[in-house]
Amino acid sequence: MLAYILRRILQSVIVMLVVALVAFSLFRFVGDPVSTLVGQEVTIAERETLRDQLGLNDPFPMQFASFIARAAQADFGISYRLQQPVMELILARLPATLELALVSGLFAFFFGVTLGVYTALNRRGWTSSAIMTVSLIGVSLPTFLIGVLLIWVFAVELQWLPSFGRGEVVDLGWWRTGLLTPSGRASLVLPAITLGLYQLTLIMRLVRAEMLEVLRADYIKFARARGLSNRAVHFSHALKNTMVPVITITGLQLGSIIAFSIITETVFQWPGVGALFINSVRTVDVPVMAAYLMLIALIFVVINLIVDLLYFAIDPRLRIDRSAVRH
Amino acid sequence: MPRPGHSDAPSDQATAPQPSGTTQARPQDTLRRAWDSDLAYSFRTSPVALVSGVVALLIILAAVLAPWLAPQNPYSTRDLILMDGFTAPMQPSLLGNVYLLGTDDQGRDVLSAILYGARISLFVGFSAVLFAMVLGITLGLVAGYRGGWVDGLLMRIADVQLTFPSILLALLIFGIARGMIPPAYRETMAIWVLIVAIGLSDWVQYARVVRGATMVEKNKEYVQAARVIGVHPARILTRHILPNVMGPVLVIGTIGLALAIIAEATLSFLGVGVPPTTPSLGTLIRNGQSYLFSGEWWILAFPAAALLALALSVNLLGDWLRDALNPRLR
Amino acid sequence: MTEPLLSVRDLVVEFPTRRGTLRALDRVSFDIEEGEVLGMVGESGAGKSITGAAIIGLIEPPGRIAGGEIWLRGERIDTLPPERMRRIRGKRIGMVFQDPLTSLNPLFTVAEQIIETIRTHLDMGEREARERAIALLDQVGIPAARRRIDDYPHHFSGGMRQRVVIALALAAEPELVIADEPTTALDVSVQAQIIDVLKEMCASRGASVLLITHDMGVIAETADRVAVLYAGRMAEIGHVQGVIQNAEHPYTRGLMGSIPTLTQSADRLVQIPGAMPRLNAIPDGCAFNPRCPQVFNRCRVERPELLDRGNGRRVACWLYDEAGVSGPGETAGERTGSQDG
Amino acid sequence: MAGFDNREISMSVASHFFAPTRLRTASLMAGAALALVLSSVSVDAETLRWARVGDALTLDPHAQNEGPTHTLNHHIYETLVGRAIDGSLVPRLATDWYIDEADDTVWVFEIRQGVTFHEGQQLTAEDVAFSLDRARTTPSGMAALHAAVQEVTTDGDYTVRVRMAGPAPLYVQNLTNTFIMSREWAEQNAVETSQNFAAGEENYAVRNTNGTGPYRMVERDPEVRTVLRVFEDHWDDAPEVTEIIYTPITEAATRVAALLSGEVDLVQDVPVQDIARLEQTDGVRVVRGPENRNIFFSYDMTSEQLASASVDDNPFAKPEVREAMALAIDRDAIRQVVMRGESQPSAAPLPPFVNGWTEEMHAYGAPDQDRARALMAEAGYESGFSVDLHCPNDRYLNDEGICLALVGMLGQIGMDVNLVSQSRTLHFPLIENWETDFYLLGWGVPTFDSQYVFDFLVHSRGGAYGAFNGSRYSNPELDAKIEALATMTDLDARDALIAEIWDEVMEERIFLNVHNQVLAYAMRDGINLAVHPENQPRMTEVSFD
Repeated sequence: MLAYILRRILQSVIVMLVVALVAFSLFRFVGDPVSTLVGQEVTIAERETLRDQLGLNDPFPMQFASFIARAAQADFGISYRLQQPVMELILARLPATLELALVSGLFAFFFGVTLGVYTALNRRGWTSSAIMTVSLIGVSLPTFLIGVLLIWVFAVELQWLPSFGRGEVVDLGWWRTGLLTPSGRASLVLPAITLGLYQLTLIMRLVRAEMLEVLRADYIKFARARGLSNRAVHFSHALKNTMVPVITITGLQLGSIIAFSIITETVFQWPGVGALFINSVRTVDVPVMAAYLMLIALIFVVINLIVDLLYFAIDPRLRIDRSAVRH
Repeated sequence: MPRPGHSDAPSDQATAPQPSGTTQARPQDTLRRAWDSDLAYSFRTSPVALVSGVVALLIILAAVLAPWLAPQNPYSTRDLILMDGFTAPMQPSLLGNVYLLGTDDQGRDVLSAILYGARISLFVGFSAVLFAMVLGITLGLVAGYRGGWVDGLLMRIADVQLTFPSILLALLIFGIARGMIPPAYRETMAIWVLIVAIGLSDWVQYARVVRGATMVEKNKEYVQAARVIGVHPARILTRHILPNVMGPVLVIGTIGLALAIIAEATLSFLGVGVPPTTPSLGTLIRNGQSYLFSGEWWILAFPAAALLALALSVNLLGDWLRDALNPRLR
Repeated sequence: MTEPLLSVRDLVVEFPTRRGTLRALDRVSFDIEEGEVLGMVGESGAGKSITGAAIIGLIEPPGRIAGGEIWLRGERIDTLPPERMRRIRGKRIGMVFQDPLTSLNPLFTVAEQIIETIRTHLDMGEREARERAIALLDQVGIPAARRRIDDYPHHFSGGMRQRVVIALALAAEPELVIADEPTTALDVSVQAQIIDVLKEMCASRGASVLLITHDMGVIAETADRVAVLYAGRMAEIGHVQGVIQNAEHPYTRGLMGSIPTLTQSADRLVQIPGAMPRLNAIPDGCAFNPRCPQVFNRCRVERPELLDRGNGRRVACWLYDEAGVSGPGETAGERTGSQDG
Repeated sequence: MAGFDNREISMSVASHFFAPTRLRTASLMAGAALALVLSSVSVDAETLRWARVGDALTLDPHAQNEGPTHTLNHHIYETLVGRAIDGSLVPRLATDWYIDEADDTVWVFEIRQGVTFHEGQQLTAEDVAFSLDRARTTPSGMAALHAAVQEVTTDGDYTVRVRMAGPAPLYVQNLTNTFIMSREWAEQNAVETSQNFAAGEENYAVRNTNGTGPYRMVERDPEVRTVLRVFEDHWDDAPEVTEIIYTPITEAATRVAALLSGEVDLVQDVPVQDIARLEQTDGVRVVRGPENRNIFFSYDMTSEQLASASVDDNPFAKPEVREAMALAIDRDAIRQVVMRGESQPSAAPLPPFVNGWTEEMHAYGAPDQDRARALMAEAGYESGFSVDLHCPNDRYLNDEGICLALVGMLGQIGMDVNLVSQSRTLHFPLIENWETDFYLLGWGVPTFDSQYVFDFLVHSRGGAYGAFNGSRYSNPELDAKIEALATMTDLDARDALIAEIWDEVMEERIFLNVHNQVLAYAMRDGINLAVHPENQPRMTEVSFD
């Protein structure tokens, strides 16, 4: 087990390095930072000195090495656009994104599992068919459209919920939370639903499929043959076995939820890293872009590890079925 | 989605007799056999599959035949009459022209725009899926068949791939492409960049499924035998193993198509989609949503409806297919 | 004669499929006496397992019991409401499945699974149930049961797992145990042991056994009587020795090819050409007629009913119809006659 | 965008001569008017929630020369002179300003007395001198505006003397966005210079402020939320708005939704298509006004060949083609459909309130496609030709829409235009580096004088001139006239020369002007705020019914 974890950690490091390379190559490909930094009247000579200062004239490997070195210390320099330390910007916005991702993740997980189990247990019922069909609408409309429509209905027409931002926030140390104030919680509803809908559908179908599979298994038949009550069979035996792959995949989803928050945050002006990223893309604020990529990769890698450990926890066979990571 | 009535026939239980494939149709009437086949049967008997099949087919046909069906060519800027902009459906415009679904801000006939837009969306969708499929299947086969370090490497790459959710990857590829492609070509390249971006972010699923199946198949006697008599691996893979994984691959592909179409829409919302002069469904929706509050509902409603109909029907088909083939995949 | 523990009468099980309804069991009748071991043999698809499933009331939909009756100690159980039937399962009828590797839930410890079963049926506290569980495991021959009870199934070998399964099946002292191919999935070396365990456990508790297998060897060593199924129909039933010594149904004779005993000479190892018909393509008359070496016209038109051949032997074959070539009327008579045999 | 505005203003320094007296009277009058407005305000606590598309890049008063940044800073910091709605200069921290009678290269500023900074320091000439020096030394984004400054000295506590390289009568016009900070505070917090990227660290002034302005910064979360509260000790009358909550909302739909749902009180960047709907919504009102900015197309009318054209000569070099394009464009259609009536179509590439603007140049004829096609034929393009059009999609109101519209109109006369629309960050370099044949540009005239346009857009590129002359137009005589403007003292003659130059420019059709951009602010009923010509509204001018 230890060996396994070590191997995974090693892999994670490799993954991070690859991502770092991609992130770093952004600096080379996406425009010339200097021209975005300084105005027209700055002379060629001045530009050159700036280049040197920014180390843009060093050979690629050297630059990459120093990039890694600084990245390791969470130092991504100063945002071209906002002129603040990138890491500070990201940390300031991370809580918003994490809260959004977490809430919508839980939303998706809770309803996903419930509906999934329901549709699996009475899969011939017309309600199940209805649920399955309706749920597809969630994945058949682009997220941003769903978001805009939700705003239109619930913020503009009904005026029940806020249309943008986080509402009142409370600072717990460096963590700025919106969960403690009513307006903060209200502001969370629409974005969370928008972001969670897709994952909900995904989880629900996954749970349903897994459950149907499990219900066909011998040990379920045997459990019935032992005269166990349906409750015991369904919710103790079947569900537990269902959850093994489900948790793996849901965990991995969390990573993509955070990435997909880019869209949701744009639509709802949610002050998170996603919005920060897309603004940076628009204004070619490379340091922020690079840092964001690294962050996403890190989060994903960490989640991946946790999920694997979780897998150890629930599955006594300690059989890590990588192919269970169908994504 | 409602499961075809028979889909839980004893075929699922080892103990029960096997009803499937019992028709001893003579070779000549393959058509009849196809009609009788379980797949066709479950399609015939599943209303959802039928409806969505028809809808999808109609949209695809309409898209393909757009040049002949559309009242106007929304790409030819010569045909655009700006003064007809924002004309409501079935209302005479300032110049007295009437448009079935109205016009958008450029005086573009919404119906035509949708037809041509669906064309682009489908083109992007299919190409992206095809790209992902070919890439995924090839790598999957190789990984599964060769095994060893090749497998290890490819699967690590797959892991890294998963680190980058499709949207992010696409944005990245765009960022890089924008840096490398000279401005003049950006617009023309955009669609291909889009295809590569979406395709790249999708190949892993295929690879995983195919790899798994390959690993199982390659140890089956017939493959071993083929090996022994020195049949070329490529031939073994394509002739013997590939057919066995086509089912799952098809399902992923169908659902992947829907995903690709949505992804295209999302990306154009983020401003990295196809150029505004050749709008896809996504571009139309992105454009339309800015008129949500200004009263020109049709500019958003109709393209959105079209996208929903297309994606939903394709999704439902995929679902049905998944159940009909009942493959072991999510 | 005393009332049998289990009595199956004209049991019909059907699976509706899109190409018409399949009869998996067609008017199968048999009894199991107190403490008796009834072997049930037949090729796969002959309907053995479905018989077991039908008795314990676990036929997978859309399959259903389309006719006949099942009586347990004078109580009709095939029509019981699901909840009542559930209480009979495990409590009065235990079941052992073919594959021990898949019969146990991998995510629960052996203790959890046994105790849960015990407490479902017997009014016992956790600790009491646990003690009982340990005792059971001990009896089925799990070494160091007290220590190993908290292990997960995957910690046990196949044979050991099957012992656990047996313990589970007997956890609530059922009167009848249905063992569906209990050894086929196991390594040959342990098969005998498992059968012995099963036999002892049941014998010591006076529980009857319906031993479903395609292995005549196992039947020969274990069963008191044997029933031969062919294409969902009863071909022959009788005391094991009798049937083995001189099988009367041509199909049974063929089956005998599968028991290696010294008493047999090579010529008795009959090979039956052809395969059992698909359930949707059962020929008219005797289901076996296409393969039967001694087939004659009547076999092709009229279905033979079980004919009572004395001392409990009954055979469904026209060869033994004294009436010889007879008209429909007589066969009808035969039918009625044969039933209350 | 920062670099851009830099360039807009940087040239006006070496400029022509206004009689100081005239300046003073103008300012005094405007000052009086302003005082009148302010005296009529009530003083009950009012919070104003103000949303616009983007946030200030920094709060450092000199780091960036960029509209939104200045707009916010104007509430926290103050400049020596301010610009009134009508474009005239008004006193702010300077009560008076004039060119020294003795030495016409020296500007004298009388500093307002009794002004305190938010942290309590008293404003003195020292602070002003320090601020001007800080603003004119790189890496300050404002440096270009003060390039001609040689030395800033103080004369007593309340007089500042600025020595220029030569006579610079327009210098004061460059001060409307140069903020005054406290020297003491700056030194305490080591921000004697403005933000320096290369240094790789943030400076204190980016997120911390200490100005003399009417509002104090109480909370700042960049791109999320900035809260300003009224500064009680401000020298001027207290504004009605006592608290400002400033929230950037990028998505147009969301921004409008926020106003409709009553979550914000004032939306500064209203999507034109929503103006009508907003006006009909009760509880919401929309105010409009012309912006000091014109939207026009221009093209490479000089090179032998075009990079993107399908023909191997340069069609834009042919007067017939330029005239044909002028006949093809339907400004009224663009106004009516693309701009929803929210624009002032014009043939002249400068706003009406800029000196040199005339009715004649403003006037434009009806489109005439037949004539246009005929001209194309005359020029030898019966079968038309294809060319790329570069367009920003995030800079001006409906910029992409305008380009699409033109593409359509030119399509009618056989020009097959391939539209390349992209972010401003990618668009403007194309013009600066002469990498585009055909482009859209918006131009503001912060000095309110035509010369500014000529310097940047007409004068052949070289030295300080023609930075945005993407047409490559080069006419030595015209260049000479333009340079002459700087030194002319006789205003009538100067205006005559301006008119002369304009005649030439219009004759040559260097620009294909579309319209003068109109700004619209949407706000809750009961709020009164006029549109600011430079789109820099002051919440101090907000009044409530």
